[in-house]
Amino acid sequence: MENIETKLREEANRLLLEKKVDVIIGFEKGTLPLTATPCFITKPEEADKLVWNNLCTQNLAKFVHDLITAHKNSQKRVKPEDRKKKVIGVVARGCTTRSLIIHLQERQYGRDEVFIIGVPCDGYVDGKGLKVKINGADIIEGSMDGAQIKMKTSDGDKTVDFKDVLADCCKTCRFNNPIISDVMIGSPAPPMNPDAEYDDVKEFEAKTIEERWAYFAKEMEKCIRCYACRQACPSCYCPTCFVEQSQPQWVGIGEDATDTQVFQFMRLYHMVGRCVDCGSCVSVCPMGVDLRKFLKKLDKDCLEFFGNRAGSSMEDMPPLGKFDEHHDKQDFIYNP
Amino acid sequence: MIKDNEKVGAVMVVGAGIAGIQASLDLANSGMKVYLVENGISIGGVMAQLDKTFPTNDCSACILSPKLVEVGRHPNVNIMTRRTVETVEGEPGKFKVKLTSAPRYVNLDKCTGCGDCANVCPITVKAAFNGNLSERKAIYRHFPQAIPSGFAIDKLGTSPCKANCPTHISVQGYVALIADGKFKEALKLIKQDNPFPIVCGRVCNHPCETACMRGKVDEPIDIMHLKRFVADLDLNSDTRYLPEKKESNGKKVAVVGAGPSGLTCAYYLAIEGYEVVVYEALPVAGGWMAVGIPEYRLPKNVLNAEIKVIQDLGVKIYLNTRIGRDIPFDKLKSDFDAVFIGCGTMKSSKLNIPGEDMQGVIHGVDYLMQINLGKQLFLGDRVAVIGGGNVAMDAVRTAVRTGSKNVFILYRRTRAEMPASPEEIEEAIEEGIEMKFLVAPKRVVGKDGKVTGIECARMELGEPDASGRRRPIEIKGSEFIVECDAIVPAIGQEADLSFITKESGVSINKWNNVDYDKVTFATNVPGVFSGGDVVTGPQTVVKAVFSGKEAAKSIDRYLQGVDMKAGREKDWTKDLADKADVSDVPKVPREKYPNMKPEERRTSFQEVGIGFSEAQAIAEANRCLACGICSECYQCVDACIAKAIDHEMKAEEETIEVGAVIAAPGFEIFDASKRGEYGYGIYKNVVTALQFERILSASGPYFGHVQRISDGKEPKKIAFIQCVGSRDVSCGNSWCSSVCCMYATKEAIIGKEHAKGLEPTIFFMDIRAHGKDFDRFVNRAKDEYGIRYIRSMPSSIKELQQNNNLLIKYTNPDGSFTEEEFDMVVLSVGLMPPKEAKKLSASLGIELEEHGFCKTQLENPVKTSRPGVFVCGAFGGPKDIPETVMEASAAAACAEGMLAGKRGTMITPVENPEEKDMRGQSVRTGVFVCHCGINIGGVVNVPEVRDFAATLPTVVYTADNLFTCSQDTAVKMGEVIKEQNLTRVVVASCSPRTHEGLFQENCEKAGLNRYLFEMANIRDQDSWVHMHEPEKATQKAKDLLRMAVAKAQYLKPLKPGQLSVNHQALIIGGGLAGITAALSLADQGFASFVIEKEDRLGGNYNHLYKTLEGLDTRAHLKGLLEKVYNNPLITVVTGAHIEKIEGFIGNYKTTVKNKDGEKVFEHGVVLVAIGAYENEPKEYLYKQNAKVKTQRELEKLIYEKDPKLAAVKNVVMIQCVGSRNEERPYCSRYCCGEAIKNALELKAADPSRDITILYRDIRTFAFKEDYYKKAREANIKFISYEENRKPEVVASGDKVEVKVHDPILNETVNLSADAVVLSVGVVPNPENVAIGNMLKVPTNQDGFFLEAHVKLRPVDFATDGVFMCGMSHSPKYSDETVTQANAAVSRACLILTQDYIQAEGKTAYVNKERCSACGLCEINCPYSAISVNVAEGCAEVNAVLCKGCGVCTASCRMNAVDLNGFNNEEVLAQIYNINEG
Amino acid sequence: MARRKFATLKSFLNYIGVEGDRTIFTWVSASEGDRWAQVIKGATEKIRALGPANKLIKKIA
Amino acid sequence: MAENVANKEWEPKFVAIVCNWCTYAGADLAGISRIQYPTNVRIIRVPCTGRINPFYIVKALQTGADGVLVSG
Repeated sequence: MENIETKLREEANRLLLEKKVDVIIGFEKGTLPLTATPCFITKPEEADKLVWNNLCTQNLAKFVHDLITAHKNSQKRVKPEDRKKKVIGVVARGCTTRSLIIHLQERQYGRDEVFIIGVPCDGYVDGKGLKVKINGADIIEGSMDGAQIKMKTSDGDKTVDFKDVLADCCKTCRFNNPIISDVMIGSPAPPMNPDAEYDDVKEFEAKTIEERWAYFAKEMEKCIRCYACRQACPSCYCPTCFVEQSQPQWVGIGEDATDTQVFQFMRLYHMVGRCVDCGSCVSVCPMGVDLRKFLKKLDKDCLEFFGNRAGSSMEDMPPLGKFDEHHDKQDFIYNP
Repeated sequence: MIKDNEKVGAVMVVGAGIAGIQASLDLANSGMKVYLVENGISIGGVMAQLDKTFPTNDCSACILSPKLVEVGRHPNVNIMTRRTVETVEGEPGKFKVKLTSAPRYVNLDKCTGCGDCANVCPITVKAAFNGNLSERKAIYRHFPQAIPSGFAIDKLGTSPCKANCPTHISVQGYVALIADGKFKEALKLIKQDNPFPIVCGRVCNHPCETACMRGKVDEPIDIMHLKRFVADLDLNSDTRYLPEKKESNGKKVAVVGAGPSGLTCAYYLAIEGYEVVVYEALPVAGGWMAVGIPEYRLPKNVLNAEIKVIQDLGVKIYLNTRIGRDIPFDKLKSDFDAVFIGCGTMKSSKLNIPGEDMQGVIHGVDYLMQINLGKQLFLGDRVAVIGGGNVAMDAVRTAVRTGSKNVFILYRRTRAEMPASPEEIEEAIEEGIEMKFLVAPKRVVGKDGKVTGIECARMELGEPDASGRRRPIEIKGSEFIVECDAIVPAIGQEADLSFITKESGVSINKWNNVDYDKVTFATNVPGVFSGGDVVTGPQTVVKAVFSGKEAAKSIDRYLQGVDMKAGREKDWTKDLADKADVSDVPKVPREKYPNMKPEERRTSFQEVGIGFSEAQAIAEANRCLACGICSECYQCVDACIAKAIDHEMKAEEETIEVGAVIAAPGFEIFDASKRGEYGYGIYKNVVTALQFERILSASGPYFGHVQRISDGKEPKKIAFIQCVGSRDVSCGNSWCSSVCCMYATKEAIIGKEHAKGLEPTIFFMDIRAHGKDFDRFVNRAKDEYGIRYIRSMPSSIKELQQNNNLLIKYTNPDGSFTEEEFDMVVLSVGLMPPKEAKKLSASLGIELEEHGFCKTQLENPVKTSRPGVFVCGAFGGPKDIPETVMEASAAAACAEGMLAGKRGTMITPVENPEEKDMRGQSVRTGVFVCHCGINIGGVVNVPEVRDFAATLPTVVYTADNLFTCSQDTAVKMGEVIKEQNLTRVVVASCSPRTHEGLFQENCEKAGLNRYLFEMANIRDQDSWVHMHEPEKATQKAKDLLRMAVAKAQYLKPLKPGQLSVNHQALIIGGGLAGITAALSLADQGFASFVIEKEDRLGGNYNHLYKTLEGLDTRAHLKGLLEKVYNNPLITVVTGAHIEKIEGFIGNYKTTVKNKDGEKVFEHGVVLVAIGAYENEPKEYLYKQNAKVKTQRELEKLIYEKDPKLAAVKNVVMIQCVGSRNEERPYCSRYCCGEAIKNALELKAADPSRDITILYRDIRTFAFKEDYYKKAREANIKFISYEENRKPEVVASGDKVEVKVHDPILNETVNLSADAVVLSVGVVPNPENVAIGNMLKVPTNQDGFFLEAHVKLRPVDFATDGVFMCGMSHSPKYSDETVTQANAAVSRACLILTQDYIQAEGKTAYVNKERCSACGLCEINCPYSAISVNVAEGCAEVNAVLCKGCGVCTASCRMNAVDLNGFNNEEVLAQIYNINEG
Repeated sequence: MARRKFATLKSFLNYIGVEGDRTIFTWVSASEGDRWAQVIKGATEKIRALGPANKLIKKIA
Repeated sequence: MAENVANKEWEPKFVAIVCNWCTYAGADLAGISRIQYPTNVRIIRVPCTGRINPFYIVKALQTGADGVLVSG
């Protein structure tokens, strides 16, 4: 890991020096122990701030989109011929590149506007899971030591196996290496356990419909509609989210439980063919809503119905942008 | 020559199938007035009967319906149904067309198409629209979506029974109603014309039966007794039928005589609201019916019951009141407003022989009267009755019943001449009465003043007299005496007119009858009318009834001050429905009418006839042949609340001026019964392909369920037999029908989709899949559907008796026979010239070609032999829908080209008032709820729905209407909109698909934006489908209305965008297609730029010398090029390359580069005519051996008369080189014809040449088949090969050798050849993709351009403003290219003729703030109407291209795109309002 | 495209507990009046069998 | 009114969102042919099934429809 970080810093430094990119989005060490936070580096000398480890949680594609959108908005007042292009470098693991591919498919920016610094990934630490493992103690200091996490906590020294606090999405990750990149740092990471990716979904599908509804209702009851999930999600980039639209108002803004259900349902549904299972929404949810249970179902259906995995190939079209008469499943159509 | 300014800007299109419809739309949409003339009752032609269309299997109705609706609503198209063209006079540019129309009997302006009429119609006939596999009524429309949507009545003329009945009752009508079990209705119908059914059901002389057509088959219908049956039912029912009486009008009429004429007159006058008083001298009412007709024929009680109905209507009858004696005639005249004299002939005529005053002579009239008035009278044992009429019969039979033993008739002629009704005579003979014929009384013999006998003379028959009967002549010296006790002379009656005073002025003629007008029954004195026997001399009851009825009409008119005669004379002998061939009608014996036994009758006055039972009556009524089709029972008139039915409509003639005529009468299908060996019409399970098409159709006779005719079971094995009536000289049809191979394949596929277990087999000679994507379709049929194709023509079919299966015998390739059993056989019947082709060609003044189709010009297949008259569709030769549509557009273009200067001169522009300003207005909704007669109101509680509407938010006005679509309601709606200041209008009625436009126009006319209108469909989707659940239907109507009102709140006034149009065209490609298009555009007055890549124009056409049909193409091309270069409207750029195309419909900018530099052209449309290339073969030693050539190379040698050719003796041609293979799985269409053309030419030059053509299927479609036949006759050999067993070409010395497997010999043959000629086929232009990308138009999987719709929009692209023609579309012959080029011009003119393009109102729009420019809308839009503006970072809608489908809106997660007319707020408002509150 | 949307929507609704038979997708062509009637009969029965809807429904105050 | 409804046996009510050119026309045809079917459906006409936002279906369910039929 150290080796990758060194190479990453060298590469970032070079890219900024050679003005190949205007900014690099990566991770730096967080202010809290055992965290890493996204950072924006515009000067070569800042490259040494960059870290790459199992504490890097967020999907940086979200920031790529934000930066480019902000830039484009700022350029709107400039005459077209005087507009400047901004190239954004991004440190990207597998799921990040999938999100980037989705952005590119959805024409959010050009391929030449983003420079992808690919990095291998063996998963990240589920912060909430770690906290549970140490019985809610506050971490005062901590470090990764091989496959173990060593901590000084309010409850004394603790050691936790990394594999025990691996985020759910990482455990069954199929794409833990970048799908596309302009430069690749380090050698590919060994595979995770993708064969089990839908085990959870299958188990849920096997439940009775009333059990499923009860679970959905219970999970949605937790939601406080803080919209953190939406803010974290790289696929949630609508200029005005439907919940904030009027004429018509799609979802009530009051306390009504069904409004929350409908909000969550539709936000989730917007992820058909667009969720890369990066886990960002899950990791930021303050209430611990089990969003992944539902997102993974959409992913599974999309694969089973249309043979599509979100953002898995640059050649793909958005799955809801086409129709395949010969291969799509038709059995949902009712014949009296 | 007609000068341009004298031309007429209108075109008549004859025939309203898809060809006629397309031509009409193209013409009307580019400013021409169109008269669309159709023989039938609705438009759509054969296409409307089809289930699906190949090769896409699109539903035919779905794609046709929008066209039907468009043409049906087009303000510039006048649809004229049931019309026939009689003559076309004048010159091109100004023709006078004479038309005749057959009446429809339904007023289309009033008919709402509800179908209530058909429900009550008792006449059922085979539905030709369904291939005679189902039934329809005499009032009908072919299919529910028919245009015009109104019904029509089929009449073959007046049925003879009705015509021959003196009262002209709709006899067929009440017979049909009886057959239908509608006895009350039958009685009512009878009573419309005759108030005496009880009488006439017993004692009528029934001339109806004499005329009955059934009499030609076996025996006439027993009409009289059927009448008695319904009359008796009424007689015995608790509530007798009493006609509705009009309100009293205060006028009084006197009737003299209570006989049939007087009472009839009284009856009809009473109904009309008159006060009628009848004076009768006798002590009983009924006149002769009461006192003349004996009890056993007409019992007094039933007669009185019949008369009671008349009294119940308010008619007063004063008995024992003799006018003249008790009341002076002149007093009647002064006391009453009118007088009717119907006193009859109650005096007997005298024999005027000696001894007539002796005792024992009693005249028939007196005799019967006395008996009937109750007197006991015994005449003695021997009674002679003299005469042969009904009175004589009555007298003689009465005498029998009063106890006389020996009673006989003396008649001076024979039985054949007896005027008495045959059954009377028959019954008399049954009762033992002797008839002495050819004897005439000379003298009464008596003793003591008492009769003892009568002296008679014998007679013989001479020449016919005035009555048509042979005159009896006395035989001299033949006198003899007949002994008898009494003599009853019954030879005639006369009137007693002594009461008519001289002063009255009523004229009496020499026969002592009142003088009268034969139509009005008026006498010479105003206000005095007369009828019945008193004016005619003794006649029948029905005749008297007729006169009374007619007199009543006259009296009514007289007293209302209306002309008494107008429109009343009618020649009933004309237009009789008596011409039908009845030879095939199976015999069914007449129901035996039950009588009392003769032995019982002799002693009794009890009624002889017992009357039919109900079952008998129905059975007898069912024998009716319905020879008039419509029975004129008038049930439809009663059922029609809109009052649309008018049985009095008459044939009319009209003359219309037009500038050009387009003939599009279509085709006839071959009558399969002419190929007797296939058993069509005999074997039940043998059907034609068109019948099978209907069987497959969801709206067909079996609702799409594939089933056999014999037992309704689903078939398993089904055989299609191709070429029935095509390629068959034995039935005179040498041509190929072009479409059968494909439709059979389609029907096999669809059949299999409907019935999974189906195993179709197609027996064929060649599979002719020569159209675009056809081979792929056939391959799918074989590979995916497993449809079996057998190259063999069955020689015979036998039906197996036990299961109605069919045994087909066919030959195998090796000559052996196979017999195979099938459950069903479908005959792929060919296309024939239309039945009326000969007459039509004479009317239009055009020539037919040898097969009977329209003769067309080789240079331009839509031109006929007469300038100004064009042809399109199958009339010019059998062809498929896309070719038909192309021809229709091409014909339109040619007609328009002639009349371009008159464009827009005859159309009716629509002018609307200024729209009211809506700013600051609150929403004020008006709701109109429609009853639709009883269609809605009969199920849904309309007033309740209306009151409910008043409770809904924003609703300020509500109303309910009987017919919201009627003209008066439209006016009312307009007034209400203004008065109530409505800002929204909601109509709850029928379907917006049919009526939205109409109501929107109402709004527009009242100054309300048309998009502020909304509909709730409470008929088609409510009252009609929930007829038995009125409460729930009412609830549903409320819900639908609430939803509509909720949506209406959010509607926005829309202003469709307008876009100016550049009137020039860019034509890419200067081949035959391009230059034809340029010239055609120039004819229309439009400039064009022809961009050609090569250095010269002409393209592939440069390489052609002659067509198969013999056109000198070099001369043709030369002529075209001269015209092109001399036309100032055409700019040609050669050696040019298109750099870029910017813009869209109406406004394009194209940059073209050639050696002279770059040029920019501005234009409104683009025609893509970039052609295709000849395939360059890699196989068969081409380019390796000089003996191997292409057809094109051979053609050059032939026509350039190359001397090298002389040595070429043995020629082998190989077809399908590079076509129909894996790489190019399509047919190149023209290679078969080209090969045969060259082969024939070689053979003609040197008959000793040995020519062999190796082929897979010979595809000489339509008339090209004749050349194939000619080639075989010229001994050109044809050997077929399979794709997987291709021939081999090997060099062998100075020759080449071709090895091929001969399937007939079943061995490989070696053909030594001096020349091997390859038919190399066509490859698409490799530039198609690049050009397509510039224009944003797609290519298909083979690389040819993809049209908007393969059937109905063959030259359009889905993107508006871009068109294609020629081989860039698909491989085709040169004449087809010409047609397509003209078609493309016609389509382009729809745009070029407009100053502005009007966009759809209901288009998509983008909320820029919400858009993230993800482009999903752009990918999804089928019309390239929305795209992302990258610089702006959001999507933009091109409102002109947008068709308002809304696909973009639902694909947008951001909800940034929305759709006018169906926006999110509007749809959600509906969703939110499914439930109350 | 529409089909793909509906396929996933139906499946997803069912997954969260809204019975699949409450969302029915089909096609009826312009010439298939009878099929429409059959569809409505079938749909009514399917939905009837599920009983009144009780999930996701917003109670109106 | 409400009482009446409560007394009656429950009847499902569902929304059909249908395409103007195909299903709506087919439904009209059912009417023209007088083919009877249950009254439980309320039709909403849209130009094309492509216009149907999945949100509509969810909103219909939220509004209380017992089911939603989409037909192209």
